[in-house]
Amino acid sequence: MFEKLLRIDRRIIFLFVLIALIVPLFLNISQHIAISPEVRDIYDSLRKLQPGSRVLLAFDYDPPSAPELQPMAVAVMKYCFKHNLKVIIMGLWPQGPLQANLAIESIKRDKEFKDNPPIYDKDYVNLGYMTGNELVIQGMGTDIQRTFPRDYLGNPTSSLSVMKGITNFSNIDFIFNLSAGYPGTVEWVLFAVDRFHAKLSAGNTAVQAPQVYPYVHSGQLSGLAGGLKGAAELEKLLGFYGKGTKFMLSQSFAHIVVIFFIIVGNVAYFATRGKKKK
Amino acid sequence: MRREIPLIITGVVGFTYIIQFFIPHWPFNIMEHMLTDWMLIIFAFAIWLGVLNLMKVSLDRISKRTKDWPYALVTILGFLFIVIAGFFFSGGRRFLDPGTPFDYIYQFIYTPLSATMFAMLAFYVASASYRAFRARTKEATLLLLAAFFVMLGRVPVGDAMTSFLPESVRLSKFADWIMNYPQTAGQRAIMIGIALGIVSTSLRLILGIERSHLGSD
Amino acid sequence: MEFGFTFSNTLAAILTIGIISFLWRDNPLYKLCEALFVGVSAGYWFVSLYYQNLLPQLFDKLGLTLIITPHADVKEGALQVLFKQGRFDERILYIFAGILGIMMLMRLFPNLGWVSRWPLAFIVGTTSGLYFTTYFQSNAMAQLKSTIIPLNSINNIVIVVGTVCGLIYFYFSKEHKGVLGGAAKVGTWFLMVTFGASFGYTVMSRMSLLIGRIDFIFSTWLGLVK
Amino acid sequence: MNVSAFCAVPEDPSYGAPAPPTDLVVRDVPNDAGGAIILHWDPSVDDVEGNDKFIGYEILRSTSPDSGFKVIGTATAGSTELTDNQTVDGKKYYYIVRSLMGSSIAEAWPVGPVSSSQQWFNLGRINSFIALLILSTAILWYIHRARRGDTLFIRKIAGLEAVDEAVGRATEMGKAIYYIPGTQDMDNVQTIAGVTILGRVAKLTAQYETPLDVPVSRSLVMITAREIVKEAYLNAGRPDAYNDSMVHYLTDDQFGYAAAIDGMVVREKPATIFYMGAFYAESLILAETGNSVGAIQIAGTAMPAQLPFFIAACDYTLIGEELFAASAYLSKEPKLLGSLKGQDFGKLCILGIIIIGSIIQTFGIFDFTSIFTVQ
Repeated sequence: MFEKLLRIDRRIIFLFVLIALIVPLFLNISQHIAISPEVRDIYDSLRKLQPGSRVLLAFDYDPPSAPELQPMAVAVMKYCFKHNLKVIIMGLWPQGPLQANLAIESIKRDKEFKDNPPIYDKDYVNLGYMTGNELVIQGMGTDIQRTFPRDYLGNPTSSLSVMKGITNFSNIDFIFNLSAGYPGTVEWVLFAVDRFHAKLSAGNTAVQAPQVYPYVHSGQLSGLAGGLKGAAELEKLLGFYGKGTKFMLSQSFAHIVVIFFIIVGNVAYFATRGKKKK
Repeated sequence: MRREIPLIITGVVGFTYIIQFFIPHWPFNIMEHMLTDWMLIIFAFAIWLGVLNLMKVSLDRISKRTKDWPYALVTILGFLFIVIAGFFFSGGRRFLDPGTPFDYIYQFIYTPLSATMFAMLAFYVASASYRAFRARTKEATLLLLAAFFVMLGRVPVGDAMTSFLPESVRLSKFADWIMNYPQTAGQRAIMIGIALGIVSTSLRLILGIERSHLGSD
Repeated sequence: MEFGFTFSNTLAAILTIGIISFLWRDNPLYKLCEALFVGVSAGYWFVSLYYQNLLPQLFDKLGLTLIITPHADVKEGALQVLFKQGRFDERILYIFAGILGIMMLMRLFPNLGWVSRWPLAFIVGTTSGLYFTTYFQSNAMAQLKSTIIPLNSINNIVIVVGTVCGLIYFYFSKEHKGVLGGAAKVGTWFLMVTFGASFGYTVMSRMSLLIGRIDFIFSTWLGLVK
Repeated sequence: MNVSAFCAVPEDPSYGAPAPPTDLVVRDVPNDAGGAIILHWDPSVDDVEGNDKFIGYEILRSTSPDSGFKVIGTATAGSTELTDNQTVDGKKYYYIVRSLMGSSIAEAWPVGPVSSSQQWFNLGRINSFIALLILSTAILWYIHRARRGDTLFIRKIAGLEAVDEAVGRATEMGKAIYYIPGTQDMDNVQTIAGVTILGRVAKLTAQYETPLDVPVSRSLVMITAREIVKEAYLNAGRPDAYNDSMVHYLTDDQFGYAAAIDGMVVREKPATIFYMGAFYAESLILAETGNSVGAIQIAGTAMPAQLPFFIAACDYTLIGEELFAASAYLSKEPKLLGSLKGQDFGKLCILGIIIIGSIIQTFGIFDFTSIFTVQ
C-alpha cells in the first residue's frame, strides 16, 4: 500500500488542493484571527481621521495579486465611505486604477451601501495611472494637480470638488498604498514619507511584506497588512467581514493539504524503506 | 571582418558603460541613458524576426496539414486579431486606455489565460513538495525540515500547535528566525558567487575571449 | 472586468477552465487555449513594443512622427531642430539606433544575415558593461558589507559561518576534501535550508493566485459566492 | 564650496510670524554630472509636530545677493533638504529659504555664492573601482597562465557531469532533447551564459545524431541560438544535420511561452530537458510538467528566487555561479578555465575580508565596514 502511495498519481494531489481552496468559499466558519500590532497601527491611523479628511489610495498592483490586496482595498474604502472620508485613487501600475473601479463596483452592490452608494467626485475621485514610477511620487510632493492634470475620465483635476484645496502631500491626511512590487511601498516610503513627511500605511502581498517590515520598525511606515492574513485582520478591525477572511480560510486549508501530503510522503518512504531492509 | 567588427563593437560599448559608472562627467553621463534606449529600439525591431518565424512555422503546419494543424490557424488568427485591434482601432498611443478593443482583448482573453497559467503554480508547488521533500539524505532532510517549519509557521495552525510554548519560541517566530538568519546567509553566498561569475563572464565578453555567441563565418 | 454571467465573463471563464483542464490531461480545449495564448500574447508584445519603445524612443525623438503625421500632438524631434532652427540636438544620434535596428532585420535575407551581428554585438556589449559594475556593486560589495558583523551573538555567528561555508561550496579550484570538504559540506547544508525555507515561504502566495481564479469563476461569473 | 549663514530675524508674536529656518548650508552635489546644488537647513523653531499653522518652506534663488530672488521650489513642514536640479554649471547663485506660517512669512539672509560643477571621478565609487581592478587583473593573469599551458584543476560539478549521460539517454530512447535558454532577452548575462552552454550541448547532439529542439521566447535569443547551434554542428562535422527550425520563437510572454512548452512536452515527451538561463515564476510550471513525462531534467539559473523550485523538480541543478562556470567546465578551454580561477581568487579575498573584518568588528577596533560603503 505504501509503495502505491509513493507513486501516487499527481492528479489526486491536484484534486485535494482544488477542494481545499473551493470548499471554504461556501462555508461560514468563524476563525480566531489574532490582530498583529502592524495592522492595528493602520486602524489607529484611520480612526484618528475627522470626517471630510482626504485619504489617498495608491493602487500599485495588477490582477494576479488581487486576491491578497483587493480585500484590503475594499475594507479600507468601505471604512472611508462610511465615515465620510474623501477618497483619492491613483496608480503607479497601469492596472491599478482599474482594480480600484472593481472594488467600487463591488461596494455599490453591497447591501450596506445600497441606499447610500459612493458617488464620483462627492465621495471619491480616480486620477488614473501615471507613468514615471517614483518620479510621480516626487512630482506629487510639489504639486499633485500638475502631476495629474486630468482624472481617468478626462476631467481636469482642478475642476473636481474632492481635489479643491489640494496642492501636495501637506493637504492629504492619510495615504494607504496597496503594493505588489516595484514601484510600490518602498518608493512611497522613500519619497512621500522621507522627503515630504506624508503619513503612510500599506497593504502588501505576502511575498513583498518582509522587505517592508524594517520601515514599520523604524516608524517610517505607520502600519502594514501583509498577505491574506493581513487582509483578514484588517476586515476584522474595520468591521467588514469580506473576502479576505474567506480567502484566508481557503489558503490555510490548502496549506494544510500540502503539509499533509509531505507527511504522507515521508511516512510512506520510511515504511517502504523498512520493508526493503528486511 | 565579419567577426572582428562585432568584437570591437562589444568591447567599445562595454568599456563605455564601465567608464560611465565611475565618471559622471559629460559626455559619459548621457551615455548610459542613450545606450539603454538604443537597446530598447533594437529589441523593438527584433521582435519582427520572432513574430515572422512564428507565422512561418504556423503556416507550414497548416500547409503540410500536420497533426493538430487547425490550432496553428488559431495562433495566426489570435495574433492578427490583437494586432489589428491594437494598431487600427484602439486610438494609437492610447491603446491601453480602458474601453479600447485592445484593452478588451487584454482583459478578457489575455489576463484570464496568463493569470490562470500563473495560478497553476498552486498545484505544482503541492506536487513538487510531495515528491521532493522526503528525508532520503541528510541534505534532503534539511531541505524538508526548513520547508516544513516555514510553511507551518506561516499559518495560524502552526502557532496553535505550539501554543504551550512561550510566545518568543513559537513556530511562527522559529520560521522567521530561519528566514532571517540561515536563509539570509545562504542567499548571500549565492549572491556573492553570482556577482563573481557575472564579472568574469562580462569581462570575457568585453575582451572578446568568449565569442561563441557570434557564431561562425 | 464586469460582474455576472455576461459574454465577456463567460469567455474569460472558458479560457480559465481550459488552462486548468491541462492538469487532468492534454485535451482539445487546452490546445485551443494554448494556441490562442501564443498568438494573442505575441501580438500583445508586438503592439506594445511599437507604441512603448519604437514610437517614443525612435520616431518621436528623431521627429519622424511629425514628418509622417504633421499634426500629431508631439514635440519637435531632432530633425526639425536641425533643419528649422539649424541647431544640433543630441537626439539625432538615435539615428544609429535605427540603423542598428534595420541591420537586425537583415536576418531576413540569407546573404546579409551576418550584418545582424553588429546590433547583437552592441547588445552584448551594453549588457556586459552594465552587469560588470552594477552586479559587483550591489551583489558583491553590498552583501559583503552587511556580512562583516561583530561575532557577539548566535545569530551573527550563523550569518557569518553560513556565508563563509556557502562561498567555500562555490570554490572550484580544489577537490572538496579535508577541512575544505567539511566547510563545503556545511555550506551545502546552509544552501539546502535556504532553498527549503524560500520554497516554504512562497507556497502561501501561490495558493492565493489560484484563489483569485476560483473566486472569478464562482463569484464574479457564476455569482454563487457572495 | 561650502557657505553657511546664521540669521535671526526677531520673532514678533503679535503678528504670529514664524521663525525663519537657520543654518542654511548650500553646496554643489558631490560626485555628479553637474547641474545640481543641494541645500540643507535646520528647521524653524515653529516647525513642530502639532503646529498645524506651519505650512512649510519656500526656496528662492537669484544670481545676485541683493535682488532678483524667485521661488524655485517648496518643501513641506519638517523637511530640511532640497536639491535644486536646475542650475547652470559655473554660474554663481544665492539662495534664500523662508518659512510660511498662516499668511505670514519669515526669511533668512541670502546665502552664497555657490555654483555647481561636474566631476571627473565619482569618489564614492573608488572602493568598487579598486576591487574590480584587482579582480579583473587576477582573472586576466590566470587566463594568461592557462594559455601558457599551466594545468588548472577544476573540481567536479555534478550537474555538468550528467550532461553526457542525459544526451546519451535521449539517443538510446530515440527521443528529442529540449533546451530552454530562459525567458529573458540578450540583455541578461544569464541568457548569454545559457546560449553558450547550448553550444556544448548541440555539439553532443550533433555527434550522437539526437534531435534537438530549442523553443525560445525572444527574437534575439533565436538569432544567437541559431548561430551557436549551427557552428556546433559545423564543428562536429555534421552541417547537413543542422536546420534553422531547430530553434524557433514562440512568444515574448512569460506565461504564454510556458503554456506552449507544457503542451509540447506532454505531446512529444522529450527524454531530456535543459533549463539554462534566467527564469521567473514559470520555472516550476515547466519543470513539473517535464517531470510528469519522466524526462531527465538539468537546470541552471542565477535567479535566487527560482533555485528552490528547480532543486525540487529537476534531477540536477546548477546553482548561481555554477551556471557561469559551466561553459568553461564543459569546453575545458584554457582561457575559460583561467577565468574560473580568477573568480576563485576573488572568493578567497572575500572570505578573508569577511573573517578578518568580523574579528575587527567583534573587538570594535574601528569601523571596518565603512570601507565597503556603496553609493
